[in-house]
Amino acid sequence: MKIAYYPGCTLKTTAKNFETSAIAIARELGIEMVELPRWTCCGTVFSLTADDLIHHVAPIRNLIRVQEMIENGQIEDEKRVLTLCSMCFNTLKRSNLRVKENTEDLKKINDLMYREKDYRAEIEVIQLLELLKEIGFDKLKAKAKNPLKNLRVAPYYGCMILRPIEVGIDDPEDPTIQKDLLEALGAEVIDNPYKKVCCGSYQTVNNKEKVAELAYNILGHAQQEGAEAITTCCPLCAFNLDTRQKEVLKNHPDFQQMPVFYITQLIAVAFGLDNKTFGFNQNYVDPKPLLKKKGLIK
Amino acid sequence: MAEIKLIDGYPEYMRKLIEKVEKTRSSRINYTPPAMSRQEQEEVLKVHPDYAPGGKRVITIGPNKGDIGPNEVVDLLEAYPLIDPGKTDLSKIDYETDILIIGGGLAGTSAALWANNSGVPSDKILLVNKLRHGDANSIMAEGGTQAADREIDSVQRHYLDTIGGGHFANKPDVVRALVEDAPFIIKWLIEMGAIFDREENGELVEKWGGGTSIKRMHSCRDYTGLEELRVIRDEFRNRQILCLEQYPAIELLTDDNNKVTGAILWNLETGEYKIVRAKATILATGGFGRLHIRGFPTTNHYGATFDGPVLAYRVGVKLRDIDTVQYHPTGAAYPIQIVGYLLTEKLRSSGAQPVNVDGEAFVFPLEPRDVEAASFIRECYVRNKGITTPTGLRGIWLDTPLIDIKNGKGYLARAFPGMTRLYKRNGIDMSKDPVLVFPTLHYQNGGVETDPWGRTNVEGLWVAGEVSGGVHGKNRLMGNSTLDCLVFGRRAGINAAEYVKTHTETGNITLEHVKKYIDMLNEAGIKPERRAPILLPDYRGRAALARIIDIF
Amino acid sequence: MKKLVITSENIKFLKKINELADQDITLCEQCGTCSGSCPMVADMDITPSQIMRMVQLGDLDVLNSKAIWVCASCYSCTVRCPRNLDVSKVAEALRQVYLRKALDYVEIKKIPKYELVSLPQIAIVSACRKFTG
Amino acid sequence: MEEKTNIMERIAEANRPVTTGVDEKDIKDWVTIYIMGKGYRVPADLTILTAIEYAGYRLLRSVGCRQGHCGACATIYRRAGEYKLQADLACQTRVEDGMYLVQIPFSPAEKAIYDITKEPYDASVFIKYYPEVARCVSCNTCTKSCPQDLEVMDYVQSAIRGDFEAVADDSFDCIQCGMCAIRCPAEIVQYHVAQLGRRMYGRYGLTMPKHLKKRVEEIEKGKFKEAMDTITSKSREELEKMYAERQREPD
Repeated sequence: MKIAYYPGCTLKTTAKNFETSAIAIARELGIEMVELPRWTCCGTVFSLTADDLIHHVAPIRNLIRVQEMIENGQIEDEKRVLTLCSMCFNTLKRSNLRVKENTEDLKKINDLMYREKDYRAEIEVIQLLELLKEIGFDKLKAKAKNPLKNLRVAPYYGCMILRPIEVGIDDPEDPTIQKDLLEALGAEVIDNPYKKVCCGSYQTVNNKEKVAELAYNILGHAQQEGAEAITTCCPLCAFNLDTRQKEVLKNHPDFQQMPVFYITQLIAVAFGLDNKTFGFNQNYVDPKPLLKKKGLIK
Repeated sequence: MAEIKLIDGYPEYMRKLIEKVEKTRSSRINYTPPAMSRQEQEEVLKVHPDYAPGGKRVITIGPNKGDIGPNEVVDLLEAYPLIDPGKTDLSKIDYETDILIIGGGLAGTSAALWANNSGVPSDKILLVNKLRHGDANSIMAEGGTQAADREIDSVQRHYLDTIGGGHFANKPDVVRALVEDAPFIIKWLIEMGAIFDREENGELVEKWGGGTSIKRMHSCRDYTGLEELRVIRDEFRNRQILCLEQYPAIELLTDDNNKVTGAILWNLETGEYKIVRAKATILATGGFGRLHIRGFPTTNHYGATFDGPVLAYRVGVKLRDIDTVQYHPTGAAYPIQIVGYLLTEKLRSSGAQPVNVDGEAFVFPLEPRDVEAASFIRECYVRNKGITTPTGLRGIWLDTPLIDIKNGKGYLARAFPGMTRLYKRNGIDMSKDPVLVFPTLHYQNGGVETDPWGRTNVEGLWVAGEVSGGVHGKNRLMGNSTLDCLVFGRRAGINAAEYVKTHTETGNITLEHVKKYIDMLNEAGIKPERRAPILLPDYRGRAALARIIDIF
Repeated sequence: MKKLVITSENIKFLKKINELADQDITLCEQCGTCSGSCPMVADMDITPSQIMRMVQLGDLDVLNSKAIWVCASCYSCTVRCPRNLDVSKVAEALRQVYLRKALDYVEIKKIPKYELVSLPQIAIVSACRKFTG
Repeated sequence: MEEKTNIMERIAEANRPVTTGVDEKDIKDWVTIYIMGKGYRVPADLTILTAIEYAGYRLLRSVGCRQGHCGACATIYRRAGEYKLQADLACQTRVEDGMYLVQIPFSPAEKAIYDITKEPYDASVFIKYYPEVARCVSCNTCTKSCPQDLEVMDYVQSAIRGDFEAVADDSFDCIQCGMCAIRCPAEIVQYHVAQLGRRMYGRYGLTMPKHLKKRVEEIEKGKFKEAMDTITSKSREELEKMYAERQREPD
């Protein structure tokens, strides 16, 4: 099945490994992710003020691209667009909801973009985990030639796929979607009380010490519970939890570094896919030693 | 607001004429008229504006006394200065620099970069521009830059093509420098980040140019000069070399030994003059299209007014080959608002054919420019086979739809985005319809005589680019102008840098040469009615001009 | 504690924030759930519930608080407010009041280049959205 | 002889409106335009640039190549009865009746300083030098205001994600007139961003052509020295003969 796919900027650079692994596992599951032509940055954060429409132009413009893909018959899933990045997902979905609920806003945005066809507010924005759940974790289990046996993983959800409630893909207080998925793949899933506590997000730009502290809490608690690795589906969470371990180590010299996976990387490992699809060279903390130790990769 | 009814950009009667072109097109796809023999060329050149009588006269004063030049050029050589040397205060020096470069096109900009590469610090180089940095004919060069870099090509072949195209009047040592440096220049531009057209395999696209015997034209779509200039100007700005804009030079300065020691600049907006003292001065002021020699329209920049040679002549430099003017065969002739616009030779080298009113291909499309231009004039005004526009201009068709037929659909739009855009604005799709062309004043073949390092016969003064003479002889080939600028800009920059290292003393600044020149003008009985340099042409409406009161 | 006299200016300010945030901030009963849920509260000069209180009173001093900039829009407060108020929208409204004066809270041009190249676009774009006017 | 002089006079006469300014008696159709608010009656088939000159202005700025290559004459205008603000080049746009216009003589913008030879070919280079690209809201105002009809917003977006080839390709025809930067609500200087992208792509994204490199080395080693010594010492007659006999490469 062909589905429209919105990558987002970071998936083309520092989180390329997220994209590569996602495309590979999707293909394995019979899904072809067709990238939107001429997509633009979604803005990464949903604009929260009532009168500010200009910042919804970017999300809506991208949804118009999806609409065009459907009209041109480029995709088979005729109502949805797939996202990987949590922030893109949140921003696109919330803007979409806003114009679906408010036709006045939709009209204004359409007017402003007079060179585009009008957006009809018929598209739905989904996140990869939702799609995987829809396919069925049992199907994923069946594909897992290389089950993640003995791997103790703590899923990290962050904020943007859980909150606010109207966009969340799971229970905002006790999400389990990653746990269910990882268990299906044979991993030993560790519950981390910090799984839905913010990583500090964009504060990493102007307040990296604070972000490192938050990362220390999240990672430290996971370790206390016995986790050997973390999973995420947000490139900003990944950056804050993975790359910022450098700063964590500086402030806490006895901190044990731990790998942070995109969930898709671990799925690709479980599926026994080609090494090239993992993209581990882009991970800050090298996950290969752990996976080798567990006999999951050569 | 009555307007003529246009069908896809053309009036009805021209539409009818286009049908004739369409009718013969299929028979012309595989037919090219043969190139002319020497005799045929000489015959047709009689209607070339350079050779048709009445356009030139003898220069009566200065180093080239006795030579002939176009009337418009001689007018400016025999003109009085803008300043009164007796009343100009030279006591306060506004800018003290090692190297002063006048003109910021390809030549001036590359001179600055190479002077800097050669060790002159960026705050000891001053580039001054009449308008903005980059306002130059360079930026308008469409077709390409020649360089003999292909395995089967050679520098001596490039040399022969250039000398032949220049009617064997070229100065051999400078042509040698031109062709020998050419591949290096292309390589340098690529290293600076210029994007030349590439083949699928990454090798350079090499195209035909008129008068060349082999494909050696390197292009950047039809924005070659723009791309080259953008890149080196960006590099110039990264080096933070000093730069003044809207500051034309209105006179050079000399010391007691007639060595050039700087220039007087004029703030185009406030009218205030500034004094620059320099150890070396590089003149890179470009050409003279805006003199509209013989009443021709021009492809040239607004500022192409022959300022450089006017100033240099007063300090005693020798000019050469000033009698010939290059008319580009294919200037736009319709519609009126784009008359004179350059339609690059690359159109013809990509397959577009010149066609007369009967739909006949009447000339080999890639004759040297003067021959090609003369044959268009003959077709329009001797054989009366031109097409007359609603405003009374005559032209011949350039059958551009052939380009897509020969190279594949969409090629024209991709390879010539600038021109496609221009015609589209005027309702014409040049991939479907031919366009009307007529020769347009394009290039100053001659200029200030120089050696291979840009040195003139006056100490302290270098020249580079269109302002110079000798390298192109009596007629420049396509792709040799941007090359000229880059080669001799570089050489002048390097040489001037070497000079200032050994000549550390700064000379005094005087206007003695101007005083002497005024005396010469007086002696020759020339009345003080003309003043030069003119700096800019004047296109103000006559109705408005007639009622102007000059108060401020 | 300073004495506050409610003026028309204070009322205007409350009204403005109510409009920008699309909330009726007067509904806040100061239960403190938001402050308890906030992962950034330790770094704030005033707590989220204090922000709400100040806005209720139309106290313009809230604009000078560090707290509104420390908020990372994680929506922890949003999902827990018993009054269904969205404190993250209030914080954004306050930030916008500042940024719309063409002021920047973070000057991105002053971030060292080695920092800029180390950050993912997602961080820079969101910081631009949240911190530049 | 006389006939040939005559031809030149006929050509000069036919070109007079474009070489020495328009004369009223040449004009049939007129329109009224408003230059900075002042109304002028001008010939209908002039460009904005020539119409401004016709009206009596001697241009010292906002004029350059006059043929759409240099970007000096950026002009903004509104047509009668329209609310949309248009941006175009004065030299490339015909006047229309009721047009309100002003030229933009200069675009204030800071260009980043970098050394292209030392810059790693990394996607982050755009954010390194022009972090404000991250402020793009995809409003498309830049694209709408581009007189070259470039997809400006697309290349800014490509810059955010570090796609050098797309930046270079989409921005290639940029004449740096500055209209995008003047109108951008995110205050990005698009044309400088594009220049950085093109130079990076030209230097690192494309390969150095092998034959070019080889030829430069050959010249440096003096491979052509002898041939050049010979040909430069030839007499005019010899050269003429060689020229007449030279082989043209087959098409």
